[in-house]
Amino acid sequence: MTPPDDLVRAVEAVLFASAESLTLDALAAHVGADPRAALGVLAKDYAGRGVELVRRGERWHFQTAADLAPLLRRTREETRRLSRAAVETLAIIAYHEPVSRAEIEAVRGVQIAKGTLDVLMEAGWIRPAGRREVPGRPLTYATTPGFLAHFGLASRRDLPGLDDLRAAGLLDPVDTVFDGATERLEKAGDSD
Amino acid sequence: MTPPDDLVRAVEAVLFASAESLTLDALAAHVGADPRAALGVLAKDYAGRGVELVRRGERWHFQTAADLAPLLRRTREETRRLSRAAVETLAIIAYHEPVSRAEIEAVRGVQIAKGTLDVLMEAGWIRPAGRREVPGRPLTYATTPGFLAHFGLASRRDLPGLDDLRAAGLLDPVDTVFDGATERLEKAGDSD
Amino acid sequence: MDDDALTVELEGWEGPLDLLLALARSQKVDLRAISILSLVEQYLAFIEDQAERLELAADYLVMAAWLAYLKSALLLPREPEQDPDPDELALRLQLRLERLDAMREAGARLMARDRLGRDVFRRGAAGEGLTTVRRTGWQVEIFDLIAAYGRVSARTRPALHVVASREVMTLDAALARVAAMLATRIDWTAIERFVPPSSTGRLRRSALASSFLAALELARQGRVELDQRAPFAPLMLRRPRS
Repeated sequence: MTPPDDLVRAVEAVLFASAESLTLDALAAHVGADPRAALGVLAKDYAGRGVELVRRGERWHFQTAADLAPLLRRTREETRRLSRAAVETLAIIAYHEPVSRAEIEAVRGVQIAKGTLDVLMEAGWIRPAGRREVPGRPLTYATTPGFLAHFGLASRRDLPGLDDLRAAGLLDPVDTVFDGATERLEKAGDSD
Repeated sequence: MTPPDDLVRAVEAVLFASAESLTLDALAAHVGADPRAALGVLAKDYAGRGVELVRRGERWHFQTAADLAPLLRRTREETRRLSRAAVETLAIIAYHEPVSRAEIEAVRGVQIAKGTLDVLMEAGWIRPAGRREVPGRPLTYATTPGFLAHFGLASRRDLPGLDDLRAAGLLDPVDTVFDGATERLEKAGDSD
Repeated sequence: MDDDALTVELEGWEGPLDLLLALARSQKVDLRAISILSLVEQYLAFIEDQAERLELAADYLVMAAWLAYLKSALLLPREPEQDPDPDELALRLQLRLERLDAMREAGARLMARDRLGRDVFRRGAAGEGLTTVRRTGWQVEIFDLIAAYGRVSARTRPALHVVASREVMTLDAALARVAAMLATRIDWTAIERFVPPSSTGRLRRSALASSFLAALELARQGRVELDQRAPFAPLMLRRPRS
């Protein structure tokens, strides 16, 4: 690595010392200058090393290179497995956000069990994202910066297959026609 | 900058991710090889950067460069308006110093809340100015050079006197209707 | 069709849609090319099979009823105006299965990513950390200070309330006096004559004003006649002639 200039060193030290991912604003507040150019230099300096500079949403942090996972995982406990319901719910929120509980249930075809959203919220991956201005004003959910950081996404646009799913119409507003199957039966005579 | 070899990357990542500094043995156990040569490379790579490889006794770890420590501590200035009570208290101290708490209360006609003098002291505008040699030996307060600096005063004598205040209309009681007789009486009483 | 899928009990599925998706997948074709009719038949067969062994959850039964309806609609000769169109409904069911399948796969792909804390790691040591020291800059201007002192001074300066003692003749007194005097006067008399002769200065002006008001009041009651020939001419009073 070439010896960096003062600003690069400063940004490097602040990012290294921080327990959290940092926004550009937070970085600027610490180093007293626009950190963007320095971040570019650092990203290049650390590319291919055992530690890398990554951007997650609007935040930056250092983390170990992914290919070294086997080496490091040895000392770590496997993170607790999420239930299938939680994984699906998280995926639905990530790909559809902001999305209401009823909409999640419409995709999965079952009610959300009590703890499912709690688990995802406790993990810091989802958050309430305001109410939808429709009858009942349902609360909606969206993902957090912590979600991007945990799953190594630079932004929601990096969600795997997002564009394909959207092109296939699989992310369109959820059609709740099957939700009330009985309702449907009763209404079978009525027009849509 | 040359991309480091696998062993250097491994040692780098293990040291970065470890919660504590690591001995050569511990490093070797993680990376499956003698880490000494890799440590030498890393020490050189990181020399002069914002983060440095440090050896303490037999243990190695990364830490931020010592000269950057001040950057890690950020001072945030918040501007707030001084409360009315605090401004009045400060004004009384400025006009009457040195003055005890009881005297301030006598002039204001109201008790001083606990935090008021603390706020003024924290702002660096007043200081304890000795005890008065009367029963109870009350502490007195006076203004500081910081007070003069903040208000752009060369000395306390630059504070406008009562006559100036009156001329500026600042002594007019807000709620009193003057009648000619009262006004005359006041003027008679005030003239020196 | 996978025979195992048929023998697994319902608890294995999270609702009828999950079961339908499992059955659809067991056809081992692209979900888009799936035969909805055969899928419906599988589901109904499965539910019948289960019904002998355990109590079916309501939502499975509701779905079964709905699928039975769909099946008959798909098989029966088409009425031109049939609403809802059974093909449309079949298509929606298919889309719904695709959606759930897509989300299930997306979830699996998310979980398989290099995850922070499992595959990639942040700095392990608590490290130096970043600290923020908060300092309050108090905002106050010299004017605020001076105005505050003016306010305090004005507020706490001994307040003097002086009521100048002033002799007045009240309206009541004037009424009594004017009325009494009228009783003894027959001719026109100027109003000044009704004022007590001893009053001077401010008291006299007060007495005159009160007497004037008394005269107006007595006139209203018909107890006096007033006469004035010109503006500012003497105001004359006399007892009414009855």
